[in-house]
Amino acid sequence: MLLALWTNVDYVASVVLFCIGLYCVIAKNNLIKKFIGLNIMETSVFAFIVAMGVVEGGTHPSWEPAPGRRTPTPYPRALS
Amino acid sequence: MKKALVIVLLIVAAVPLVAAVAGLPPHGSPSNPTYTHVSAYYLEHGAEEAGAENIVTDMILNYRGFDTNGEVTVIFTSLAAVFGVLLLTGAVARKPAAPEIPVSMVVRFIARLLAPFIAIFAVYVILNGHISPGGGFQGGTVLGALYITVSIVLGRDEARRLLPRGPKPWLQAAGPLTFVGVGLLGLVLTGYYLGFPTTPALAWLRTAMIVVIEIGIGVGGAAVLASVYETMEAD
Amino acid sequence: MVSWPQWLSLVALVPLVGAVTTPAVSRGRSRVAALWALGVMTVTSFAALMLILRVAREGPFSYPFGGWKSPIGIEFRFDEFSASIGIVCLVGWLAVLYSQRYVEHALEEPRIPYYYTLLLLNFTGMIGFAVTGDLFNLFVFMEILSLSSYALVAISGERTAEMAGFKYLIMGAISSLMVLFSIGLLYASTGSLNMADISSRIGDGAVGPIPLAMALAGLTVGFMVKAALFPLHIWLPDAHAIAPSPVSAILSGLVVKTGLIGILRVYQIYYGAKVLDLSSLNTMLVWLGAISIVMGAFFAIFQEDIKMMLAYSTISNIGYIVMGFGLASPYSVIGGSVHIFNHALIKATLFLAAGCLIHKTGYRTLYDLRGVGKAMPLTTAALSVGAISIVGIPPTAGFLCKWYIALGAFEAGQPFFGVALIFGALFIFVYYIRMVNSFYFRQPVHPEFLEVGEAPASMLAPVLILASLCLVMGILGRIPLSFIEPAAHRLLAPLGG
Amino acid sequence: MESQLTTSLVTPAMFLLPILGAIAVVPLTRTSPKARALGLGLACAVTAALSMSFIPGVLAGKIYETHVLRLTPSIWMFMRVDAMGALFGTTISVLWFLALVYSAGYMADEHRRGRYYTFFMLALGWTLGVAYAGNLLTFLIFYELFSILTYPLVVHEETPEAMAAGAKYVIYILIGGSLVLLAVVSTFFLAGDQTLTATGLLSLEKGRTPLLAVFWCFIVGFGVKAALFPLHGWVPDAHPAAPAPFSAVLSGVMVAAGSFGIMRVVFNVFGVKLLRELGVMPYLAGIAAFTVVFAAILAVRQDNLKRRLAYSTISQMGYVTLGVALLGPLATTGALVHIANHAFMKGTLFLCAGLLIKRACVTNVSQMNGTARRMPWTMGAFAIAALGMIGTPPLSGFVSKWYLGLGMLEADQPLYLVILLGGALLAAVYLLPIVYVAYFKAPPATADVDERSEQREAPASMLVPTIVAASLTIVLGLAAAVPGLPVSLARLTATGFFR
Repeated sequence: MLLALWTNVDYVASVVLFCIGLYCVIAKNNLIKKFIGLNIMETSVFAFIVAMGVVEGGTHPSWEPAPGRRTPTPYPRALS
Repeated sequence: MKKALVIVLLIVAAVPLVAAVAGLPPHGSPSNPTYTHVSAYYLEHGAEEAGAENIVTDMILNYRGFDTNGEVTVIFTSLAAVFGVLLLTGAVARKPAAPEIPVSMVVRFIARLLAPFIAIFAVYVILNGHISPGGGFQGGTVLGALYITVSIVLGRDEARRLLPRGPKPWLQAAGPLTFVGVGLLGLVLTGYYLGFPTTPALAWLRTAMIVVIEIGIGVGGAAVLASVYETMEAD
Repeated sequence: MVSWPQWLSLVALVPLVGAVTTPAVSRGRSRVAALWALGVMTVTSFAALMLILRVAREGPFSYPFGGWKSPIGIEFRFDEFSASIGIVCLVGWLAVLYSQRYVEHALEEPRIPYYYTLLLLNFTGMIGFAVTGDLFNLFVFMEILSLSSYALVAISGERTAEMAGFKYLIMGAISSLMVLFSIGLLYASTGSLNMADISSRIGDGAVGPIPLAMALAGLTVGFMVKAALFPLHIWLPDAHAIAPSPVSAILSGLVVKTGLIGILRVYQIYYGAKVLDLSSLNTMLVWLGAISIVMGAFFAIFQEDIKMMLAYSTISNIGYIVMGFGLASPYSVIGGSVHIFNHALIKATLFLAAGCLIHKTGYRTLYDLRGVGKAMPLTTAALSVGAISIVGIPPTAGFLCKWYIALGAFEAGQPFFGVALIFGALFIFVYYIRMVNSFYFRQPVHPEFLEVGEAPASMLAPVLILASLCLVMGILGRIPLSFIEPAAHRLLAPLGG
Repeated sequence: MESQLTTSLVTPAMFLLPILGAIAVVPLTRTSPKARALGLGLACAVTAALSMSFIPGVLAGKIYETHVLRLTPSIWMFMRVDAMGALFGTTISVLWFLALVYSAGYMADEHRRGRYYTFFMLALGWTLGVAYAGNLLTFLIFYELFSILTYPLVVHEETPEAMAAGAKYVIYILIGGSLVLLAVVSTFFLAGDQTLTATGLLSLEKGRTPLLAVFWCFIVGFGVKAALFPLHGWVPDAHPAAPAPFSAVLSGVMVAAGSFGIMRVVFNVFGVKLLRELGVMPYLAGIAAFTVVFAAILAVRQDNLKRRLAYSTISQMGYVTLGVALLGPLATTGALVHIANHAFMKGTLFLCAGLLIKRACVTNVSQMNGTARRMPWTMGAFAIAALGMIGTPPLSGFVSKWYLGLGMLEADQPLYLVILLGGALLAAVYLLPIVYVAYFKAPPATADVDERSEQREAPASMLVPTIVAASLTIVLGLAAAVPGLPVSLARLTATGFFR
């Protein structure tokens, strides 16, 4: 189990980020902080998907397109 | 009390997630299904059948082009959302603008000096997307940033001239529209929406279609970014 | 004509193109935007009709984008559950027609073209979500749908609307990310994004069960938020009550159903794969469904605001459907699937009719609306038909779901849930009888609106069409039922049912 | 006698006609009340004539059936006219016709007449649907429809009391309706079919427990409508609140629809044989017997006339259920006949009560002193119906009680005979004093009564239906043996069930 965790430490990092983001969204009352939390969560998921693309010894980028190419524009509405 | 509950909730969420990622195939191993199944096909055939030398671009615009078509629409949706919710009402629009903070001469000069170079770089990024990292999204962001810079440094009216009112709504929709246009061209040529001709004789057309999409995404992205900035600045 | 393959791509593309061009075409003229949107919806409805005719004739079929075969590229797959786009088009068309007069009153002029843009994007999202066969594509359409829904809730620009939209946004964004994370888990485990392909690949047994179970949990919870199942329903009442009425009709009638279609898709992946025993998930869904029925109905009783009441009743009805899915017997799945369709009709009737009342009188609480039955007899009659139908008085549309899901509960050997379902409906009736009482049998508190008269024809016609469909679909219920039946049996076939 | 099946297209017409009539006259409401009254009366009369037209065929052993509509593969609507249905349906349509004619006078100065007439006719359509339903689902559909869509009639007065009564009515009826739905679903699940047959649908294969559960669901569900103790709570409130002609049909046939439902369940769903094996009927009989006595005792204490009559209805419907529960041919005959006879007797009483309210402003028994002097015809009709209710020979009430009594002896349950007689005695206690004070007490000589004492008998439009209903009480008693009248149909039914 621990060994598996260590091999997949990149994924684990994204899970940790995901939880930090979730904490911000749930626990903070400030709307801006909530948004930052959402962004952290979003980034963590992108990191997770990008991490899947890493291959040892690989040179050329060949991963799935992460939706990270979206501009962060979905969410500026409520920032105002 | 609330904090304790939240922490319990987080632990409840985190433990199975960690267990799940630990159970995934090992990170970075070349025998992962992520490489052996579909990606292998892309890597093998991408360069010759898809029309762009950069396989990422192949994937985004050709193999899974419809996803990108959707993503572009998501961007447009966010624009429409901003406009729909924040759009100036008559009363607010007539409100006198806040006094402008004077910008120093040096900054103005440098902004004017750099603007054409930024624009050229943006065009380069957009057009080069099919052979090297880059493409419409990135180039469009650079263009949008240029607009924001101009708007901040040289004033709103100066910036408005870059994005004239007439074609503005068409430019904002440029991403989805060029996508659909190229997709329909593909439909005519190959019988499938977003189909790219596969014969070697038509390879130039394939590349041209990809470049057109990149330009559309770039222009559309820039216009969206600029308009959103404009609206939010006014709010 | 019917089997022309391009209908399947066009059905999502037409509203998409229509949406992005609406601001450019209308140039701020709201009348033009309305007509444009109506035209777009007409074309889309025609495409949807062709697809439904084809699936009825030939069974499921798919469309590969760019000509790439299924795991390589993206495919649209149209099965019987996808036929829910028919109701999206129907209710959507009527809501657009209805909007024309409603929004000119309720929204400021410059917003109106963007209102139609968002509406069409919303339909694009729902249609794409229902027809896609690719998991990531599903997510993309879900994003289009969610973003436009948040914006439509907040579109009036008022403070309360923005807060409701914000709450919706937070919940929706978390759920979207959960879904995306789960899609990532599935992709990491199988290397594929095509649903059918994932299903067959996880069936091979090469993947450990924990990531699969986690992906299942993430997808289910994510879609449960979208579907507003208890206890994840907290965003719904505000959002649905505060949005403009045609938007409420769409959100309540259609958008929440997207979450349910999502749950069906999850079932299609996992039932087919037979890697996990889903009975504990099903038990949970059945219980949550039962609690939703009771909670939704219970809270609805105490609402004074008519739209708030309708919003809570949506939660109850989602409970029915989820319970139907969770019972996992042929009858109950058929009943649940058909109620997706029927509830959309009924709830759209109710919200649009309530919108007429609000539009004409300016009041929205039951107290203020007392005696309105005399002033607007057709609208209130439509509301009453909707109420009778949603309570499930035979032979209206709402009855079929009660009958089939209760029968399914017996079939699944859990008669208790059949009892809960039937008695949950009683609660629902309590608040509809309050509504009917205040419309017809109480003295008006605002006598001045007795002269207001009916809403304009373009608003009244959709309400009446939908109300008569509530009655007709009860009598013609066999059409959607026999249509859904093969799909339900195919879904449950791996269970050995 | 072998029953033969005949397809008939007239069957759906019988329930469609009033419904279409009700819808068609809606536009006439504002323009021409006369045309409306005429149209509705015609629709109702034709319906009654159609109902009667089935009786000769039914007596000859025919069963008319029509497949109306297949809603879904497992839900279909199916109409069927057998002797039991024909008996109930004819009773309904005749009483409704009388009440409709009466309404023309009674409702003349009331508000929202359009709504009243529309729902009144709709209710006729639904109730006939119940009588002629050929399967459980059709039965359920019409049962729920007439339960819900009579709500506007119950609360017609829109007074706070009417609203409260309406709320009570709806809650009771809906809980009952839900139980019936549950039971119908379970029956369909257990039997795989839902057509009502002479021998019953269910069998013991599925085990006792589910059958018992289904049975009690049905009984409780229909018992609410049939006002079985302790489910009778809505009856005493709903009747005084409703307009008198509607009270008459509510008490006369709509409460009886619950008893009719119980009969359908007992004979057509479970079947006599199965119920004997299950051994539940003695419990039902006990409840029914208790209802008879209990409601009659309560009736004695009521001062409000319509409320007293409502309690009387509860008590009389107890007889019907008791007759069914004894599971014997004679008792069943008695129960069926009593449904028809009670309808006309109770109809007469409520119509009279309405006349008293309209013409003499009398709502309570204590105000009735000397009313017979001002309204001799009304009180005459009242007296006849009251005597019938008590079971005085040769009035119709006697016939049904005679059969019930014979049935009790046949079932070897003399204890119930005591209850039967006790109920009749109590009926005398709560009805005869009214007749007595009306005839033999002097009218109060207070000032405010004087101006109204000018008002004598009601106009003919109200008086004639009342008198016709009262004379039917006599006819059904004197001519009980004539074929085509309730007794013949009921005997035919009973022999069918107890072959």
